[in-house]
Amino acid sequence: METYAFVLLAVLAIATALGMILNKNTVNSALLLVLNLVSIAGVYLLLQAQFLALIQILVYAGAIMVLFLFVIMLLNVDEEESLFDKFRIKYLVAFLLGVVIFGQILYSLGGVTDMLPEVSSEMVQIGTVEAIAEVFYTDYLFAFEMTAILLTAAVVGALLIAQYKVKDSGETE
Amino acid sequence: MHDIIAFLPGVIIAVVGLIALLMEAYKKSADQIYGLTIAGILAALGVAIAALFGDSGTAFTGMIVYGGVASFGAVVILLGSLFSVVVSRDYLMEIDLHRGDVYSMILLSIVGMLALASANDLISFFLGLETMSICLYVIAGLIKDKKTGAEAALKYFLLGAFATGFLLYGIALIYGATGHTNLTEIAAVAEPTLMFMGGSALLLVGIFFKIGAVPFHMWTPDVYQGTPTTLTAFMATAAKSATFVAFVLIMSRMLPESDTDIWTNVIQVVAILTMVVGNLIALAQDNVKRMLAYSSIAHAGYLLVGLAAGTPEGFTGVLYYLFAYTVMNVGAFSVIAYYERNKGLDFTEIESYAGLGFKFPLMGVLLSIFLFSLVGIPPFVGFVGKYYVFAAAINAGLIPLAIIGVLASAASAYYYLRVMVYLFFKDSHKEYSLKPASLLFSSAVVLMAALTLYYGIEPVLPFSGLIELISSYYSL
Amino acid sequence: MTEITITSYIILGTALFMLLNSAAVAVYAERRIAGRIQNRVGPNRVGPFGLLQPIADVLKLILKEDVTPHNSYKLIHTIAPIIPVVTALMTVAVIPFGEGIYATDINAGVLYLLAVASLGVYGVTLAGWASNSKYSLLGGLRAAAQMISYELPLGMAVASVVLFVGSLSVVDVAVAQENWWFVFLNPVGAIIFIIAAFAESNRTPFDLVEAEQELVGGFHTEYSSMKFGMFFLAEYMHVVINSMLMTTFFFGSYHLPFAGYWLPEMGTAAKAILDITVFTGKTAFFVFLFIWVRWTIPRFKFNQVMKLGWSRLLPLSIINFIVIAGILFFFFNG
Amino acid sequence: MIGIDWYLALSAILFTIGIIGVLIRRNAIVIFMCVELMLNAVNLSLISFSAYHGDIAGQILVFFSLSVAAAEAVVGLAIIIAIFRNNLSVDITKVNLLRW
Repeated sequence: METYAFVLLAVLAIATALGMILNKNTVNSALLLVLNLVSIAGVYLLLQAQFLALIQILVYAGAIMVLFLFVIMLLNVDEEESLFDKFRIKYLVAFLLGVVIFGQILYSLGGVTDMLPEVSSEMVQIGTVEAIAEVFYTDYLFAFEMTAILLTAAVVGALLIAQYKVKDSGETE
Repeated sequence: MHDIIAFLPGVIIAVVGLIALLMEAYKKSADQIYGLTIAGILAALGVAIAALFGDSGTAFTGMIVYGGVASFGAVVILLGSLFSVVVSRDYLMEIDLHRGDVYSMILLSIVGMLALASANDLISFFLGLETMSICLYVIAGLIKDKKTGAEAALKYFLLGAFATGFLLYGIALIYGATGHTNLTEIAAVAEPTLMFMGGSALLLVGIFFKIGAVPFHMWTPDVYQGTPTTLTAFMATAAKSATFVAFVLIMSRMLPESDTDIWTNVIQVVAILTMVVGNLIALAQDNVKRMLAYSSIAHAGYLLVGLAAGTPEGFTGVLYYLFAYTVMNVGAFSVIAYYERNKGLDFTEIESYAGLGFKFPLMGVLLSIFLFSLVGIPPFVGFVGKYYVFAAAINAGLIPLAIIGVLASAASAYYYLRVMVYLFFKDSHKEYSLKPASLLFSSAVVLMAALTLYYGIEPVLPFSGLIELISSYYSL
Repeated sequence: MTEITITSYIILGTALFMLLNSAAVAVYAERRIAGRIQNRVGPNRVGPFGLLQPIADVLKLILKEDVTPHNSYKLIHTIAPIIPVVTALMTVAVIPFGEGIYATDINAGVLYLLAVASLGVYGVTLAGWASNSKYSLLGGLRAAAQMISYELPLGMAVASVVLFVGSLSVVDVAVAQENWWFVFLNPVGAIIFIIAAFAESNRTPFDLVEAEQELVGGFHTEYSSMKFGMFFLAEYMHVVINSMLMTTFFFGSYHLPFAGYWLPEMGTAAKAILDITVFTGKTAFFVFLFIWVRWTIPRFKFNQVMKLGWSRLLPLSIINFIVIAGILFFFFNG
Repeated sequence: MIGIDWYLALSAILFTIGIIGVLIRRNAIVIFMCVELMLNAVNLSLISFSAYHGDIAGQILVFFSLSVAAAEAVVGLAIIIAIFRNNLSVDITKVNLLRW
């Protein structure tokens, strides 16, 4: 059962990821990414990380990707013409580089394949909200506070860059 | 020691940053916020200097370290920030960016830097780095009305986010190989397995990107050019110092003995590339700001030489060099900003510097001091820094590396001195009248020049102590 | 996570069936109540009291021509109406309708509700974009901005409830209200939640998304036939769902007021019937509230909506959260 | 039960797809989405490792990486809007200064 679920989700994730980078239409890419994120959230569930699976949907699919869609719609980005017409060498290089990096990662991951090939049973306990909250406000308090600064800075920064002066509104829409 | 006191400089800066935000929201004048910013940084600097002489240890359940290297890093970062902010006022006023939210952005990024420079855990390292980077993306895009600003921000952002991906994957692999994120715990269990090495490699890629080392330096010149000049100084000194201090912490605390060699080899290669490429391209630059950008790449190379040594002596040299680099580089950028303020943003071509040295001699002389120091000519702090770094490399047996470094820095004399030639020995084709610099600005620059001079001769003075102080962190 | 049994499936099936029907009932109720409020009769021809009017509406919608605009993005145009219906249906899975009467009890059920609710915005946004019409696009953009903005105060209000419960399970939230409904303990949170829920379901006074005077039909300008029907259905399903959520989080779920103090022990069947009746009654009241507000309060301007969300509700909800957390920590400590 | 290596392989594949996407696409928004995909792939690895070690630190790191992704998205999209105002295009090849 779990194997089938994993295969299904993995295939879906890879297909949507490929679809995302190959699709000409930006909105379609964004939607495929949403599907990809949701299927990865499904994989999280298989790994017993329920809290993160929900957060993944809540934050990524529900907020970040909506923001992306919002910007794409706001800017009304045109479809990219000629995805594969020009720069064939660039694609080749990109592909080779990707394959090389992939190979390296797999190679370095090779170290674990023959070790303990199962999800640890402790996982069932540690994936829950309670378990995460417990360490969140004790062991990782510093990181938590830094996140607060980070998010504040991001909001202020975004406003600083994206806002434009109202007084010379003649030239902007 | 209470956890909050251990991170007191960061806490002060964070609180001041948030107060600055609130003041901006309630329409307080930018000058008030500017004053508050300087006061906050001064307070934090005082605390950090006091902590230099205090004990060291870990806080927040091992997430950060305090005292020792971390405190010294904090001092350097805060010093760089302090000078950059002090000299920023006139320049930012000129380009209509003398605003409260800009200063609070700077303050929040300093918090990130302080966290980064005291990280004892890959999680706090990652968060500190990202807090800093995200603020810097914004700072790079501050001049958004001009194409250069927005494009610099876009380039910095896309490449930075890309690098973040690698960095995070590196952290993930290290975590996978060891099961820990705490630096010392990793060091206790780490074995040079494939996965650990792969993770280290990706982590290094991320760090090299953030310090602008050569295969990953493409963003540096454009970003430095597109950013408001005084804030470029901030990015080039404070941000780079923070990343280097974190690098030192990771190298000295996370790596098991057996792995240091492999890292050292990689860093050597990158150091050579960085020094050579940075200096060579700087030779060809006609834009002073861009030239300084490439020179800062080259300086990252010198710093990497000290890290390549991988010894306590090398780390000491790196920390000292960071201090030296901060003082002289902010100084140089400040004077450029002063010229730019008079003549508009595009006034950075070297041609236009002709004869400027005599128009306002103080600034001309000060710029010369900073440039001499950047070359590494004896009575200035730049020389002392380079001396410690290269000496550490030689003692660690990396003689070819040290030779390349010395040669590269000799080559750098050409482009630094070229600016001075224009300043003093060329006739200006136009009549320039320079606005006098404000008292605050001049005194800050004079102070930096004094520091450059003082620490240049300090090692021969009977009461010299800075280098002993730094090296004492490693003798414990 | 509790075990999923046959009972869960039966409850889930029944709940879904009831939800679909309740949307039809809500449509009928809306038209009748609107009639009363506007001093007219409302639909009363089809069947007794016009009760069969929803069926007639659905028939009419099915029989209409399904128009897809020429330059629209066909696939997304077709998928978009399904999304809000699906998200509305998914919500039911974790809502308890009575003591022990729930489809499943996820230990992060509250997060599940928020996560599913956050996906609902895609339907409206995509519909607006895929229609390739400026009215639709504006409607979709407004929807995206509005729903993201009001998710924050909504989430904070829910978080302030979770503080009392100490668990993210919706069942625990319901159980915890046996004596005191949270509206009595956390009135500010309740008000914020209600306002945010109105905004989330795009109902007046926050129906900028489909403001007729400015945007024709808003995001569904270019929709017709059953695709429009789906949006129509989804809107009322969201009204019902949001009423259920208000009931669950703030108005005692299936408990009568202060039931723990005076309600005698009862048999399982009697308790179940009572619980479901109470729950349905409260939900019906909030559906009525939705309709009542729609026909009495005028629409905000868009900048007012944004201002209300970001500079009034959000700070208020955060302050509310902090105050409650402080009180609980210092006076009740645990 | 599936071995942990399958999860890691999936993560590596997604990461690589993300890298290729960053390198071949020209639309800044899509490049940024590819970066998000990379971050996601890393998160998947972290959770797998967390499961493998039976240790919670990996999941905590994922939480922080989600926050960072959110912050990056906000700032990044603001920058993209700023560049759009200047250039009326999000095609990075039309961004003159960009020499990759």
